[in-house]
Amino acid sequence: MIERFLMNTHYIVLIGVILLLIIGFFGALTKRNLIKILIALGIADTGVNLFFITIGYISGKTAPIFSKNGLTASQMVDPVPQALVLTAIVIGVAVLALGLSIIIRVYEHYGTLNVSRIKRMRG
Amino acid sequence: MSLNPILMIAVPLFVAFSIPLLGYIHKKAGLYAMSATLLFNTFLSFSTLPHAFEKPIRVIIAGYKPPFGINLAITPFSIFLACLISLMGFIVSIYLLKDETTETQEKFSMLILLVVMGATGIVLTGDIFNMFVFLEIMSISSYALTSIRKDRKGSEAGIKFLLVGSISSTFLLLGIAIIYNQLGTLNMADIARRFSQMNPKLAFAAVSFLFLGLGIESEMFPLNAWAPDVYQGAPAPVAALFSAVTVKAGLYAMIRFLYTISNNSSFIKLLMLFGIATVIVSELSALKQTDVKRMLGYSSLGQIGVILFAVGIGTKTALEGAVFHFVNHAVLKATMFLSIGLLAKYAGGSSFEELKGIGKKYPFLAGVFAIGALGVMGFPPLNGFMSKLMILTAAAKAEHVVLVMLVLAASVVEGFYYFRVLQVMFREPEPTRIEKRSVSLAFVIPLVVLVGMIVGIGLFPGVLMPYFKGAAMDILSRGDYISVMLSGGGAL
Amino acid sequence: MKRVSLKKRFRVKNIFVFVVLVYLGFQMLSLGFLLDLKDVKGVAKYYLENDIKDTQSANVVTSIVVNYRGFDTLGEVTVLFLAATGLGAILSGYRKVKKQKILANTMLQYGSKPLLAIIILFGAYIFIHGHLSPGGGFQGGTVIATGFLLMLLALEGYEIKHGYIKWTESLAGLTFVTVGLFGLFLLGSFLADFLPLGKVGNLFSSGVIPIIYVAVGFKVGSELTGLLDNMMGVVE
Amino acid sequence: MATLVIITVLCVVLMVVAAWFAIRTSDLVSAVIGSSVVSLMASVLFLILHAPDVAMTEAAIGAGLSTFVFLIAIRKTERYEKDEEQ
Repeated sequence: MIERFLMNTHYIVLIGVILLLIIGFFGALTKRNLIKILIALGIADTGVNLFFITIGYISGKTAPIFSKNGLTASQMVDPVPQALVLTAIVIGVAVLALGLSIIIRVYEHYGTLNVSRIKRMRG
Repeated sequence: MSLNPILMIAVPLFVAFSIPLLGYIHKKAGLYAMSATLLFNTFLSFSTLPHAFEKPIRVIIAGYKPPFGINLAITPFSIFLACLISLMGFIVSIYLLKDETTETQEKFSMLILLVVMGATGIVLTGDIFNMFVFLEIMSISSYALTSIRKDRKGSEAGIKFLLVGSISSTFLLLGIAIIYNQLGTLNMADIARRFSQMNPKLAFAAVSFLFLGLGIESEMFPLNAWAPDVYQGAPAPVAALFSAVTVKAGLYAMIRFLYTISNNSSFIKLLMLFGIATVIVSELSALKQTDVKRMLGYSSLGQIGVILFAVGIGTKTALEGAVFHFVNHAVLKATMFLSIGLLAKYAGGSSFEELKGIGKKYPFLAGVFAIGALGVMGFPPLNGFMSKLMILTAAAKAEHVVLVMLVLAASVVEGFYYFRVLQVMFREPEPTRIEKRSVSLAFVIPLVVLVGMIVGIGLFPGVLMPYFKGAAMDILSRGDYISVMLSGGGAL
Repeated sequence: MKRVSLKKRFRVKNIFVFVVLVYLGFQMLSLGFLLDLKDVKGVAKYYLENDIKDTQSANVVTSIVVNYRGFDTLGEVTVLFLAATGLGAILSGYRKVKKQKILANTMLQYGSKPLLAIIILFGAYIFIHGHLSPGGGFQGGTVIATGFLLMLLALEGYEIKHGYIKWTESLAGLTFVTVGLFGLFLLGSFLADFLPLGKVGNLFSSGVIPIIYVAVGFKVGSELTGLLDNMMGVVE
Repeated sequence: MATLVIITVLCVVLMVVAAWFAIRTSDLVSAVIGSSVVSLMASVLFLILHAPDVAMTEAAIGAGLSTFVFLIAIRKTERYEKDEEQ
C-alpha cells in the first residue's frame, strides 16, 4: 500500500497540493497582515494549479509537443489542464498586482497593514 | 438573419482596447465610446431576444463544434439577462457622462465597459472554464472600480472584496478541476449530460466547491460579509452597477450550475435556507445602519435573499417570480443608488445626519428615491409588489408557510427602515448649509427612464410575463438545453 | 529574543482553523484516490489526435490556448489589461518621498543596456516559436517585461515612455480582436483560423496562431511593463 | 525512475517547508522569498509532470515577476509584520 503510494508521482504531488492548500487557507484565515494574506492566497493558488497539472499527468507519457520523430498522440499527457493553468496563472498575477496597488492605498490612509487595526467601516 | 451575438463581447473588447488611443482625439471620447458601445449591446441583445425565445441559439467560436470548442449558449434565460444587463449598463453609462467620480475618466470608462462585458459573457457562455474567465474579468474590474476614488472607504472595501474574490476563484478552479478529471470535458451541456457518471463523492466535492465559490459571487449569506462595505465604499453609480449587473451575473451562474449542470436537488433546497438566512440577517442589519448607502447595500442583500429563496423553492411559478424579481431589483436598486449618489454629493455625505431635510431642497431627486423605496417595500402600483407576491404565493403553494412568514416579517422591517429614511429626508427642516444647484440633464434622463420603468412594469406586468415564463421554462428544461447545445441550435 | 506568551502564540481560533483544515485535507486526500488518473479522455483525446490536422502546430498546448480555446485567451489578455488599467487608475497621482536609493554597481549599470537587447530578443524568440516549442505569448511577454524591470532597477532615472506602452498594448489587443473578427466575417465564426495552415514544424505555419501569439506577447509584455512602471510609482 | 521519484519528493518537501516558512515568518521580505521558492519548486514539479509551457510561465511569473511586485509593494509600505491584536 505505502509502496504503491510512494512510487506514484501523482500521490506524492497530491500530498504536496493538499498541504499547500491547507497552509494557504490557514494563512489567509488567521493572518492579520494584508500582504501576508495575499502571499497565503498565492500559495493556495499555486496549490490549485499544481492540482490541475497533476490530474492531467499520466505516468509514462510525455509532454504534448510533436517535436521528436515518431511521437504519437497516444504517448502524450493531457494538454487541456496545461492550457487552463496558463490562464489561471496569468489571472493570479493580475489579481495580485491589483491587490497590492490597493494595499498601497490602504497603507497611505491607515498607516498600517494590520487588518484588525484598519477600522471597520461604519455609518 | 441578424448580427452574430458574439459581437456583444467582441465589440466592447475592441472598443475597450482602443479607448487609450481615443484619448488622443478628445478627452471625453472614451466615455462617449463606452456609452455608444453599451447602446449597441442593448440593441443587439434585444434584437436577438425573439430568436432565442423561439429556439435557443448555439454560437460556435473558432469553428469547433461543442464540446471541442467554446460556444455561446443563448437560451431564453440567458438572453433575457443579457438584455437586462446591457440595458442597465447603458442607463448607468448615460449618468456617467456627466459624473466626475474620478479624474481618470479614460480608465474609468474602460473598467465600466468591461464589467458589463464580463457579466454579458457569463450569462452567454456555454463553457464552464470560459465562465470562470468572464467571472474573473467581471470581478477584477469590480475590485478596481470599488477603489477607484482612492479614498479611505473605497480602498478598504476594495481590498476586502479582492481577498474574498480570490478565495472564491480558488474554490471555482478546484471544482472545475474535479469535474474535468471525471468527465474530460468543459462544455456545460456535455457536463450536464454526463454529470451522473461522476463518482458520487467527487461529484459532491465538486458541487460544494462550486457552490461556495458561486455563493461568494452571488452574495449569499454567510459569504457576503464584504458586500455592504463594497456598496458603501464604491462610488454610487458603480454601486448601482454592482446591484443591477454583477450580482445578476453571479446569480445566473449559480442557477445555471445548480439547475442545468448538476441538477442537485439537495443543494437547491440548501439555497432556499441560505436565501431565508440572507433575507433575515441583512434586513435586521439594515435596521441599525446610519449611512443610507450602506443601508441600501444591506437592503440589496435582502432582495438577493428573496431571489435565492425563490430559486430554492424551484417550482415554475417561483422561478417566474425570481426572474421577475431580477428585473425589479435591478431597476429599483439602480434608481435608489443613482439618486442617493447625487443627493450625497450635494449634501456632502450619505449619513442620516447629512441628509436631513434634503427632500425639501431637492424634491425631484428625493422623490425619485422615495419611489424606489416604495417600490422595494412593495406598494401595489409599483413593480416590487407583483414579484414578491408571485414568490410568496409559490412558497405558500409549496407549503413553506413558516418561511413565508419570515419573509413577510423581514418585509415589515424593510418598510420600517425605509420610512425612517423618508422621514429624515422630508420631515426634517430644510437645511441651510446646502446650496441649491441645478441637476444636469445627463442625471435626470436616466432617473426619469428608471422611474418610468418602475411604474410601467408595475402597471403592465403582463407585457413582460411571457418572457418570465420562457426564462423559467428554460431553467427547468435541462434536457432541452443539453440536446440543443450538443446537436445544433436555432437560426438567428 | 522577545518572549511571547504561550497564550499569544497559540490562539484558540488559529488552532481551530488549523484542525478543521487538516480534517478537510484528509478528506480531500481520500478523494484523491478516487480521481481518474489512467488515461487521456474526452476532449483532450480529440485535441491530441486532431491537432496536426486542425492546426499544424507542433505544440498541442499552444493550439489549445490559441485555437481551440482562443476565446479564453482573449479573456485572459483582457484580465491583464484590466489589472494594468485598474492599477494605473488606483495608483495614479501616488507620490511618495523618495527613499534613499541604493545605486546599482557600475557593472550592472553598463551591462544592463546590452542585456536588455538580448532579453528582448530572447522573449521575442519565445513567442514567435510558440507553436513549435514550449513557450508562447505569455512567457515571452513576461521575459520582455523582466528586461524592462532590470532597466528600472539598474539605471538611475530610467523612464519608460508611457505613450509607447499605450500604443503597443492597444494595437496588440486590437490585432487579436481584429483577427477574431476576420474569422467571423470570412468563415462565420469568431476567431476561426482563416489563413493557410502550412506544414507542421515550419516557422510560418499553423495559420493565425503565430499572429495571435505575437500580439499576445506584445500585449503581455507592454502590460506587465506598464504595471511594474506604475508600481514603481512617481517618486519625487 | 527512482531518482525522479526522489527529486519529486525533495521538491514537494522543500515546497511545503518554504510555504510554511512564508506563513510563519514576520519579516515580509523573507515571506516573499519563501513564496518565490514555492513557485520555483512548483515549476520544477510542472517540468517533472511534463508541462513545460506551464513550468516556463510559473518560473517567469510566479517566481520572478510577482516576487518583484511584492517587493515593490513592501518597499512602499512596511517590512515587518506587527503582530498586535486589537
